[in-house]
Amino acid sequence: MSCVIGIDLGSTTTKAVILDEQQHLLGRGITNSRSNYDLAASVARTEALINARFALVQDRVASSIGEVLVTRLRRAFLLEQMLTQLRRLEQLMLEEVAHSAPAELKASFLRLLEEIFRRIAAEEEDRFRQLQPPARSDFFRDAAGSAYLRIAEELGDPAEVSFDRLVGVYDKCIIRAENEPQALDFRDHIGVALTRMKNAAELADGVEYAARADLEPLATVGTGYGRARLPFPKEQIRSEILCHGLGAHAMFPHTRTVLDIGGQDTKAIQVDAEGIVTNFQMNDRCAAGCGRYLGYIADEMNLGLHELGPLAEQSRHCVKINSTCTVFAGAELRELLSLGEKREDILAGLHRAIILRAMSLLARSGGVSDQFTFTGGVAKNPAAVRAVRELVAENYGDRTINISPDSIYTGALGAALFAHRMVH
Amino acid sequence: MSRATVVDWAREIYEDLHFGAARRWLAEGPDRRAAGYLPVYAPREILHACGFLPVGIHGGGDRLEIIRGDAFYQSYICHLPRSVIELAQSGRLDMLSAVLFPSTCDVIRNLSGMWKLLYPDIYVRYLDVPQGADPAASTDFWEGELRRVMTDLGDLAGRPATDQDLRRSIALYNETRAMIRMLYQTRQERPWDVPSEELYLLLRAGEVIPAEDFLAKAREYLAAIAAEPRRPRDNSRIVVTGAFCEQPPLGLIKSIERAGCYIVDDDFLLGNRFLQHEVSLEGDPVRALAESFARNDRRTSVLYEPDPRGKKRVMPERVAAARADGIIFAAPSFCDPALLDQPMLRLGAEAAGIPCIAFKYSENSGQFQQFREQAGTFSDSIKLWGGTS
Amino acid sequence: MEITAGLDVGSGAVKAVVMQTGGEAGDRLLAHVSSRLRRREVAKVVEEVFHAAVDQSGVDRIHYVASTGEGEDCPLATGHFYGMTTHARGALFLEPRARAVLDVGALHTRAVAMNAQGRVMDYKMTSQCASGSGQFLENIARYLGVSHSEIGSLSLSAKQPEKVSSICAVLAETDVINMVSRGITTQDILRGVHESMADRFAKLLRSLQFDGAVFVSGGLAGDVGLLGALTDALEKKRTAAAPPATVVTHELAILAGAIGAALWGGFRYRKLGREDVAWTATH
Amino acid sequence: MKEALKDRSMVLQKEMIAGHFARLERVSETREPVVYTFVPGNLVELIRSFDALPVLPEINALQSGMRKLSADFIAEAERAGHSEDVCTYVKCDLGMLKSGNISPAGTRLPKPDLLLLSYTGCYTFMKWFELLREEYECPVVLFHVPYQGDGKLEPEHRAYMIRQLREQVIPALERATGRKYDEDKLRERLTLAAQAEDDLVAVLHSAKRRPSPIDGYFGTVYYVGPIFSAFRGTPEGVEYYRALREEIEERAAAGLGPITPDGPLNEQKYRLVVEGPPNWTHFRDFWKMFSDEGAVVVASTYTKVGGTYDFGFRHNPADPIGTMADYCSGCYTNLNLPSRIDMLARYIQEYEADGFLINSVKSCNSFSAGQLMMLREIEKRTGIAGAFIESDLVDPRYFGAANIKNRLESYFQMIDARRAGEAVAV
Repeated sequence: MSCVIGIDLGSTTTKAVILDEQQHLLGRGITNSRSNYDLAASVARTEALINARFALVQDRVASSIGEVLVTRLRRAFLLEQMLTQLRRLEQLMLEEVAHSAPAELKASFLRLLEEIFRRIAAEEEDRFRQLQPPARSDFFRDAAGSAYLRIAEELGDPAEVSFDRLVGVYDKCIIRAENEPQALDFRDHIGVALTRMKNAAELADGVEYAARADLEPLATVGTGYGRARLPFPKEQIRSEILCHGLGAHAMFPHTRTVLDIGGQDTKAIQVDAEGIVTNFQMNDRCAAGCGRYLGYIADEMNLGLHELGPLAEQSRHCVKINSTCTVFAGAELRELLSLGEKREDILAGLHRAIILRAMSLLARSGGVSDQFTFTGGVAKNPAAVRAVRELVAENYGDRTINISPDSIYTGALGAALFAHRMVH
Repeated sequence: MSRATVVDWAREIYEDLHFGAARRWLAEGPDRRAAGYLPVYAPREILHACGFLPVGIHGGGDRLEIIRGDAFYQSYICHLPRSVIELAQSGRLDMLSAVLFPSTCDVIRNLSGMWKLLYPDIYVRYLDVPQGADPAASTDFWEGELRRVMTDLGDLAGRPATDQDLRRSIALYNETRAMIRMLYQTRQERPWDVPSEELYLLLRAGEVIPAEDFLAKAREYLAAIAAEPRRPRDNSRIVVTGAFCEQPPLGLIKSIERAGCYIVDDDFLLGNRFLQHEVSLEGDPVRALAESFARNDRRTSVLYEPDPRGKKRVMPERVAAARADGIIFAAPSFCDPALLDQPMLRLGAEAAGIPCIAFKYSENSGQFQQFREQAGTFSDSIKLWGGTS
Repeated sequence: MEITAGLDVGSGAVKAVVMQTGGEAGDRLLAHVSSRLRRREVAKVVEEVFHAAVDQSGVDRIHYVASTGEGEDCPLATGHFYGMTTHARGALFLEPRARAVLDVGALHTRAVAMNAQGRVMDYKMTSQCASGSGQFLENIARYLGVSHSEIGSLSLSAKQPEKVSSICAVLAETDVINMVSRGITTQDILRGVHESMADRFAKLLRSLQFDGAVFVSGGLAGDVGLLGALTDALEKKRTAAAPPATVVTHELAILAGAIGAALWGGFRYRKLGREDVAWTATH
Repeated sequence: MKEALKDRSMVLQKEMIAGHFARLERVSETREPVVYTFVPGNLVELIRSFDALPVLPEINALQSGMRKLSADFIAEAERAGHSEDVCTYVKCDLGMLKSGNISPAGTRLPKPDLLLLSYTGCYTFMKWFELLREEYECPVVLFHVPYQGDGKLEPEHRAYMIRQLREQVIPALERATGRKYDEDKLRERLTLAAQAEDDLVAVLHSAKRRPSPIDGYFGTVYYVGPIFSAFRGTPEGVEYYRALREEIEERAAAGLGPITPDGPLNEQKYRLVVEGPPNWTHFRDFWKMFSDEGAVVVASTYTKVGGTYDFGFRHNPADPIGTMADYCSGCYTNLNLPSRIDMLARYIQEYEADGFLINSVKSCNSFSAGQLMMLREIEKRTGIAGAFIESDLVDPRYFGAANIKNRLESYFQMIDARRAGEAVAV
């Protein structure tokens, strides 16, 4: 079947969305952005296609044998992908050590690396055996990295092959590994994945069907921060403003105002009934009030990013924060802590401060009309969402506020819709 | 009444971003009206004579949350107008039936146009104060402007102000100015008895309440400090200049004195002592008010300096008059009048061997560590060697 | 000859010194103790560090206890001097050739010019943005997974440094993230960060009039990479007339503030000519 | 630019400017008096009637910007204690002065015999000449032009200006030049001015055609050069504008667009109105961002800072002093916000623009304070969404090419998308 693809090349992640002729979602893929933008885009595309094919498997066999098995197959596939990448990374690191490590260390260094990778692979097999494995990042860089660092810390020996050496060689090689194309597609691993399944037979038909289905991209449109570096002709590039507008419109057809708070820029967009942008404002001169602001605060408080919102939620009275500069907010935070303010109250203030900046962008772009859609990484944060609700209510009265868990794909979705318009 | 009670009273008015005091005054009579004015100089006598309560609009300080204000201004424009817009857009200034915008700078000038668009039902007047070197021409021009405002407000009030009304108002504000001069004089002589934080709060309160009430409280304050003298500290004496429009956060004023610098002269709320001499009660009062402005010898960054030597002289003169050890140039970020003047003023001061430091603030500066540190280093150097230069 | 103490209360650590000053013997450092705050109550740490220093020095009477840094309200102190005043004097004690001090704090960086007596002649401070601050470098190092102590040596071994373009500390951090993903080595990135910091510092220093060495005090004094970058940057900014720049530091540079406070304490004590300000063990 | 720009008018302008700077360099021999003054509300006819030569500091500053000299000049001024927050024209000018006062043309600039401070619509002018006075220790005469706070020239204000001109400005010029005021000479100058003004207006109005034969912003800043600076009320000025008008009318007749950095722009996809001064340090790159996308500017407010002739004002020799007062009061920077909004809305309608852009410059509060509100008001009035970008006059540090390009691209794509949408709707 023919399809269209939208790719959103962001500063930290690259997203791809695939739609069919009826503009139905076929699949979505995401990966971390990297120096080789072309590759980042194609990895995201591959992921989206894999995702699409699993959807096909689902359609085909779920009714007969239930979703659980398909999900399991999916995890088997992910395991195979993971192991392939681990093997490649290990190989690169062994080569690196063989030619750059000091002679006296080489032997033990190589032994150590093999041991570490043996353990990581074992952990992955365990993970597969568990029914509800703990959630973790979808990106190889993060998953492999955290395991490697953990084990390296345990096995590293300051007197001999130190932790720092182990980290050094990892840093070098993970980048190489990430920037070379690897065979990670559906067809490459589904076979082996299938052999890991007990009831392979029932699944085989669905897999067969999905693998045969040829998903022919008729058009691809790129957008996002890095769009200028995508290897696409000009007419296949759209501004992220337009794509966000259209994407939000597709998710929530009654959207008139969109707020997107990303890692380092904030966009306020007004769209008409067709999802066409009629006005927009963005702040991109400094990172004040963007997603990274929360990242800093989390570091400052030794908390995980995801812990901030819930903690702020417990606040009784919200402290007023003056600093708009992300880094100085950290200082103000310390000052306030030393003045005995409660962490949750300060956090509530910080969340409010971010949203306040967003509010003024919104006002510049023409206010908040009904319905209002809030997208971007920060939309995952409950305290930020609450602040948005409060401030919108205070300043614009009653508004329907849409927040989507998939909002990270908004730009890519918009791009896909533009691609669809090119062919239909 | 104790010093603390007066100061707390003033602080409450200062911190009340809804202008409760003015609202209460308005509530006392059906035909009462209030007129706002922005920094620096506005002829409060005219407003008062027309039956309006003059209300100084000096921004929202560091306590006002800016939501709408930032939507009106780019990052490189000073903070004052955004907090003023915030106050207005949040209904906090809805008790004003007129607002005057003196020609302090282009930002306040343009704000007058924004006001016309935002609040078509309110009387808005941009007051282009005379800048010419010729007092005769300036007086005539300013007299015309004042008459215009007086007529317009008279119409608004449905009762034109008479010369007698205006003379009464002039007398009242002569008294107010005398009182403020007295307070400044006292602080200059005994800065430990008149902390600048307290003086500032008192004057800020005076900007939004009837002059009569201010005079009463000021007298109480003077009595109180005489009754509760304080111990002098080993501090240096400083002139703070550049803060005539966007007001420094109270924390900044405190930080400077806490860091060992007694402020013995400043240009906070400069408008309330812009006219340095009594306005004559003889002859045509409008003419008299215009005269006193045109022939006034106050040197400030918001007026053209006709004397070629003037910019170099003004700081040494102020330092000498206040028997100060040094100067802190404290200007609001992006304040054209203050920042463009500073190099000329500083040159004059340093040529006269006066130690100087300079920093920028904004009305909502949240952290004072670096101000304290700079002011502290300054007073250290004055204490240890009587000045950095 | 007086015995004085200096207490430097910083945002990260407290340092105390006991000194002998004003005698024929010249100024001597008798004892020094410092301790990181690590989220402990500041007042307690100050007490503890001060008494440790006094015990170490073995004196029982101190003519003048001078606080500096955040110690304005320290009850132990006879008087307080501010950071730039004390760093200038302390630097001079540790390095007589010094005529300027660069104190890189967590958020603000101070450049101070002084004369041969340690008197502050002029200074400049960063304030607008945190990109010139220690905090910035710390964040980058944390992201690169490099420990504080290795930053310097790594930076020195850089081959093609990559300058950080952004003015904003956060966007600069993004630059760095992009560099990592572009495969730039940790060494080259660190050197790049050092260079862009050094450029800012050089700008500060060059805006001051001074004739002599630049003494780097405070937490980053130990960072040889930064010192190297700073020397180069000063050379670049140097006008033909100006003498070549020398950047120096000292293993006790971290104590510069406390030492300066102690020395000014003695100076002030003599100026005051009063005994009743002294601290005695019986207190 | 391409050969087409070897137009006669171009050649003339180059000669005029070169000639003027050369003449300024020789004043030590020729003893010609020199008067510095500013573009808005410049009284160049009056100055010329005293046979004095005008120098316009903003023009020097903007040309320093175009010639990439401004960064060093600004740094020089900031080293001398000037804040990074203030107008970069001022800092560029002071920096140039401190670096030997060599004009952008490479010639040495003479000291002024008089600073004629006609402070029209810009507070900073007052400080600027206070600062220059410190450097030159020469006389200053202040001419206070009251701002049109209520959107019109009030009779008392006109009288006040006339009085200042008679009692202050003219005597000051007499003292500085040692020559008597000659009203007939002034009349002649004003007559010449009015002729040039007619031709300029014809050129400006030509942008109402499709395709527009001129760019009403990037191209027109060149066209207004002579009339905003030294050449209003001079025979050279008259000749230049006659030549320019002929060229533009030829181009219009031939259905040609303006010459841009990428050659002729005959295919015009977007017609824009622009508010605010351009950025001078990246003038070409900035222009290219428009011409690349096929965007032509049909009208702009910046090209009216030296006079709003297209709304009918002409210098009137019959009332020499009064007409100068009228001229000053009507300069764009002296108009209040509502009037500026009216003017832009009117341009958008009369020139049938597809969109409008505000280039908000950090330096200039007179322009910038309130532009965000202008943006929304104009959108309300015209139903057309505007674009808002930030840059600066002559400080290259404040021209973020990537951001500006991104915003412009998005803006043009937005216009496309809306057109497509409308097409569907129809």
